[in-house]
Amino acid sequence: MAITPDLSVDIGGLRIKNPVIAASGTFGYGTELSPFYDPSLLGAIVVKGLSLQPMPGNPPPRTVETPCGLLNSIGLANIGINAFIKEKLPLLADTAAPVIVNIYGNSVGEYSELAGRIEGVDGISAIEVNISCPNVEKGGMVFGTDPETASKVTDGVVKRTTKPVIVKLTPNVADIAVIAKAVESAGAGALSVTNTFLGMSVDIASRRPVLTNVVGGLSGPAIKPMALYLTYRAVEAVKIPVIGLGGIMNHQDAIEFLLVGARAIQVGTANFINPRAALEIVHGLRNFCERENLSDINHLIGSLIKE
Amino acid sequence: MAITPDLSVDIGGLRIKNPVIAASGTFGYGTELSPFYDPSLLGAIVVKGLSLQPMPGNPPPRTVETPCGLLNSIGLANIGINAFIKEKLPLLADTAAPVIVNIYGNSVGEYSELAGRIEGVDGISAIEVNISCPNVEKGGMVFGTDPETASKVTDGVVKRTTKPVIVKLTPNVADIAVIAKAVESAGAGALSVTNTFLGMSVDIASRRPVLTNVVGGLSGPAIKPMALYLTYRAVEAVKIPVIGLGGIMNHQDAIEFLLVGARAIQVGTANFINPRAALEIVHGLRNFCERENLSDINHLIGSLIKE
Amino acid sequence: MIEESVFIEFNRQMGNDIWLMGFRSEALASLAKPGQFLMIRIQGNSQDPLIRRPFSIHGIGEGNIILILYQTVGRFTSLLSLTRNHDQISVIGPLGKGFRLPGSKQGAVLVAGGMGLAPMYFLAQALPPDARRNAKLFIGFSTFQGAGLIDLIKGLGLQVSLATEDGSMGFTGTVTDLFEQAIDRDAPEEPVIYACGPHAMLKKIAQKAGRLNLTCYVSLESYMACGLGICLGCAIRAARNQDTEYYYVCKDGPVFSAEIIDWEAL
Amino acid sequence: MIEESVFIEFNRQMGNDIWLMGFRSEALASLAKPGQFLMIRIQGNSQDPLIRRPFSIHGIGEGNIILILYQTVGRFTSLLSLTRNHDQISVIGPLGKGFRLPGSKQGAVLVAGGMGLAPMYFLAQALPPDARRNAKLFIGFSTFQGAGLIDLIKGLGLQVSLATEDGSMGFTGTVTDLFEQAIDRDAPEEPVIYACGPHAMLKKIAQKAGRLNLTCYVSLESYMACGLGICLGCAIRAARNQDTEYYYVCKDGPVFSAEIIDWEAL
Ligand SMILES: Cc1cc2nc3c(=O)[nH]c(=O)nc-3n(C[C@H](O)[C@H](O)[C@H](O)COP(=O)(O)OP(=O)(O)OC[C@H]3O[C@@H](n4cnc5c(N)ncnc54)[C@H](O)[C@@H]3O)c2cc1C
Ligand SMILES: Cc1cc2nc3c(=O)[nH]c(=O)nc-3n(C[C@H](O)[C@H](O)[C@H](O)COP(=O)(O)OP(=O)(O)OC[C@H]3O[C@@H](n4cnc5c(N)ncnc54)[C@H](O)[C@@H]3O)c2cc1C
Ligand SMILES: Cc1cc2nc3c(=O)[nH]c(=O)nc-3n(C[C@H](O)[C@H](O)[C@H](O)COP(=O)(O)O)c2cc1C
Ligand SMILES: Cc1cc2nc3c(=O)[nH]c(=O)nc-3n(C[C@H](O)[C@H](O)[C@H](O)COP(=O)(O)O)c2cc1C
Ligand code: FES
Ligand code: FES
Repeated sequence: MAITPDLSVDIGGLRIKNPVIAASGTFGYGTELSPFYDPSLLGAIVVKGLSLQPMPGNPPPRTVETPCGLLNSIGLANIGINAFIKEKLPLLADTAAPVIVNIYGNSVGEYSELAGRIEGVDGISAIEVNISCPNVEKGGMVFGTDPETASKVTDGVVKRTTKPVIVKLTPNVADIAVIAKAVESAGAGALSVTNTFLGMSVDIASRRPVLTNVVGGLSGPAIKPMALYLTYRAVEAVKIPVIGLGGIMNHQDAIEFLLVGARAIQVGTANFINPRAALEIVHGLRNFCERENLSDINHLIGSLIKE
Repeated sequence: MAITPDLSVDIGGLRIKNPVIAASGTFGYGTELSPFYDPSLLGAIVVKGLSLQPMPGNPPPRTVETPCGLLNSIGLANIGINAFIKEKLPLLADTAAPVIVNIYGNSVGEYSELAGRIEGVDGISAIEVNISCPNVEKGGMVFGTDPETASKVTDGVVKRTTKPVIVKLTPNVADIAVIAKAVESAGAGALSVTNTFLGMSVDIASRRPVLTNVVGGLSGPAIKPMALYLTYRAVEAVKIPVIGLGGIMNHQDAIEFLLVGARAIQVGTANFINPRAALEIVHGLRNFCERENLSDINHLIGSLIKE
Repeated sequence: MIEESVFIEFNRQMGNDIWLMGFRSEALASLAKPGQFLMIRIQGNSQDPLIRRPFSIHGIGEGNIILILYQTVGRFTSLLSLTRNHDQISVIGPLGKGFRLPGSKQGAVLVAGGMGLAPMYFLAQALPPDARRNAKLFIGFSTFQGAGLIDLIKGLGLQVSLATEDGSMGFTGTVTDLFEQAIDRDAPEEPVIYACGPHAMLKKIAQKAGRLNLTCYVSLESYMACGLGICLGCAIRAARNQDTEYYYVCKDGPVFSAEIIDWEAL
Repeated sequence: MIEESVFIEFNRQMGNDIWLMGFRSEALASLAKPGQFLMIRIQGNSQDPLIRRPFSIHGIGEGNIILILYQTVGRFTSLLSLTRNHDQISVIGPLGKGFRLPGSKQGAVLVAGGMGLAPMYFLAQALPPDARRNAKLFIGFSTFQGAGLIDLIKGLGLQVSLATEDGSMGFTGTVTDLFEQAIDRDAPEEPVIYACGPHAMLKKIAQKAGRLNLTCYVSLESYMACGLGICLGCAIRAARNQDTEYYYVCKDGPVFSAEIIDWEAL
């Protein structure tokens, strides 16, 4: 008799029914992929990164393919936190998956202020703090590479909210364990590992950088081995849950992250390639647990065998 | 009338007839690919990383494919500097391409000692110092991520040799410019950017890391956008020549690196995929210069247009 | 908007580097409007190329055959040209906002630069019979690509004029020159201009239309990672007087009214 | 050792998941020895899969046809099974050290576990007619893969015995059991054992051969990134008494004398 595996996990105070989360910037404001499936079926949804003011983003071109990867310099284009709460959040009212709001600011104060704006708002289940975006000059990069600044941002957000706080780290550091620990001490409830890797592409015909912004963030299958290693490192370094992401395209990839100890995973670029990717990963994980006779997906998490 | 472009470049005191160099660890001891072409046709050859004592390397599996990439944990297996000089170097006597010896040690002293052993030896044109290998626990990683240690190693080598010294950097740092400058100040004649990125792969059937060493170094097309960015950063940071590498598979890729300012490029993993890759890149660069009416490849180098 | 895995029914070379592909899809045939596009991926065991590529819906043939007209310009399109009958591709669509058809009194002038021809066949198909007979199509190529391509759309009954830059067939010069001369000489009454092609060409057409105060729709291109409005990659700058800084080609377009675009920024 | 771009002449399914492919190469036909292998890449516009894959030379057919027998176990082999006549692959070879043929007085015993069959056909082809007639081949599969595969090698005239683990054909059990029973019952004079298959199987064969003091060659597998001796990836541990810690399967092997391998480490 087939068991019905329990897929639910806890990510720093937020219980989600399965460990598959749509990643920020790759799932719009949460409803765009509804023609393909009901987003309620996911563990959670992280919406596009939001700032205090609406942001137009970088001049195009903003994206370009690289081998097994995608380079982007969107420049954190977004409609701003207020418009999101007013116009987009109501559209998510019927969505049974928790909505996580991804925020970024240009100063520690802006992060706190964003947390403050969100605090009273129903329908937002957690905050993901982007301290890692490589695209905006005064943005994430500065915060995410220095343990002290990263703590300050975290602390500022934690103090202004009762919602679970997830801090999303940048991979562009010498040792992610250092930042992970700093952010944990500052009160983060969970970590997301990892944001995009800095990269560049040149058009040899025009002799120009392909992206107007010159530098972009690399995502997709190309980064999977590196993201998996960083997740593994972060899991070793901290006690709070780690959400793994980077190049996850299917349930097999997701299982690799769970095995090294990720409590949940996020699906980013895969949404572009296969709009049903995240849902298929939920199904794939369920089938895998059934086949392997796992009654609880938590038994899979961190069960990597090393000797 | 077609011009015959001058492809020669100077990399920190070593003049090479074209900017295409075979990368360490991917060209054996220099003669293994001779069945496919005469290695004399390359700008230079970097041999497998050598240590004072022969090293057996890591237990297998040591390699695994990832999306558009190759993960390796060879563990710097090598026959040792003495055996190389005695047994392998003579086989290279007829090779008209300069031989660059890649070295790594477990201490600053070992690096200097290696440089000392090489100093008197004819047929070795330059030293490439690997301060960046992520595979051996006490090896490169430690040296390459700390500017002070990196300088010490460089200084130790420079003091013991009259040959040009190239320092090969690790990408696994927050800002490669910092290390690049430190190593330049310590007397390096040129930089190689970059070595492999830390990565990991898990076999979900056995629930074990695929590599016995758990962690490996990622190379191949997957890393190209990141390696290109790091090369660009390093070129901006220092005055000494930068040799670019990471995922270069063909002459188009090579041109991207030259455009951002690499004085020469190295071909690594591509040698496995297409054993004639490095030679084809030489031809491709020559044809490109002819088509673009470039009499000197130095006119291409660093000619990226930004505004 | 659907995602479907379909089998290729045919994939035929139509010119030097231009191919016509067809696959059957009842759903797309019933949903699609001229000017809309699909995001296509070749099914298989490879993750390179990774990103889907956008292609206009060229038209709809008998038996719900969806037509794609494409040029081999790079890796993806080369791979696509190598696919054979019964190979599988995944398509997402119909995407974006299509062309607004001309009013009953308006005449249609279609201007296609190179692969800008792609959406024009479907637009022509959608015109009412009368409008179609009176519609003019100007096509330009750098060099003649063979008669097959032109005959296909001529078969719909519109008035087709061809320009080639090297003079290998038809008018010698760009399609812009051809269009400008023709519109000055003998413009239909209340013409609506539909243009698709390289941005430099569209800019000229838009400027001409502006000077003549004619309605002009352009179909634009932009690098698309998703085609679904979620990556925010496909930005193009809006004209200064618009209430946004950027439009997104995949959801606000690909067809835009020419006057809302910032042509200087393109 | 050469690198060649060749066209596939045929690619035929031989069993549930086993395929036989052939391509023409005069150079390889004249250079190759049984037990040697090729590094193969599918030509095209994709960098995924990236790394070449190693395949034994299965044999050489009329007209310099190089045969490859392969099982679809993953991405590369699945893609390979989808290639068709006139598709192009790039091959590097012949690589590695092959089998040492038996002396004129020695009898050959071939033991193949699953795809371990791959190099055995070529080995059988290379045996002198007499030795071939007296040679014994033991093949084991987990389940019967159809008669075609077996008939092919039977056609060379050796004595073939088949084992299937599920008993769907021939002896019920592993090829190791079959081999051990047979060699105890009626071993040829001075037999030389040639074995290829999963490492667990080879270990048992090697141990049995060791106990009986028989010469035994095994063809081993290891993950190969280059196949050319330059990456130093394909290490396997040497027996303690050897003067090296690791052998490299691509250049020291893939065929090894069983006693120089550290079977505990495999
Ligand atoms: C809305 C829209 C409709 C289109 N319709 C057609 C059509 O009907 N027929 C046709 O032949 N072409 C059409 N194109 C262009 C087509 O998408 C590109 O030719 C194709 O993506 C090239 O891919 P490649 O790998 O062969 O070339 P590459 O080598 O990748 O690039 C060649 C060129 O194609 C562009 N390109 C590559 N990838 C994308 C992408 N994901 N999005 C947009 N542009 C890209 C590049 O910027 C470059 O200029 C359309 C583009 C858009 C945006
Ligand atoms: C010397 C040698 C000769 C071989 N001869 C044959 C043969 O004649 N017929 C046959 O069917 N198979 C043969 N193999 C095995 C064959 O190489 C693998 O089945 C093939 O590489 C699988 O690739 P994949 O992408 O389909 O599978 P994957 O999904 O990549 O992996 C499936 C299995 O294949 C192994 N494998 C993958 N890549 C490699 C590689 N580069 N080198 C070694 N192993 C790899 C993996 O470790 C894994 O166990 C041989 C292997 C070696 C080392
Ligand atoms: C187009 C695009 C936009 C993104 N926008 C954001 C963002 O607004 N905030 C954020 O924290 N991460 C953003 N990311 C990063 C992703 O959430 C994710 O961390 C990264 O892409 C790696 O995962 P993947 O390989 O699965 O895509 C973006 C990624 C892409 C590709
Ligand atoms: C199998 C393998 C072995 C390597 N061994 C060495 C080494 O001994 N010393 C070193 O400095 N770099 C070594 N490298 C790193 C390469 O020289 C190169 O820096 C890296 O692979 C990136 O380039 P690529 O993407 O072109 O391969 C090795 C790389 C590979 C794949
Ligand atoms: S292509 Fe992603 S938003 Fe338009
Ligand atoms: S596979 Fe590279 S050395 Fe053997």
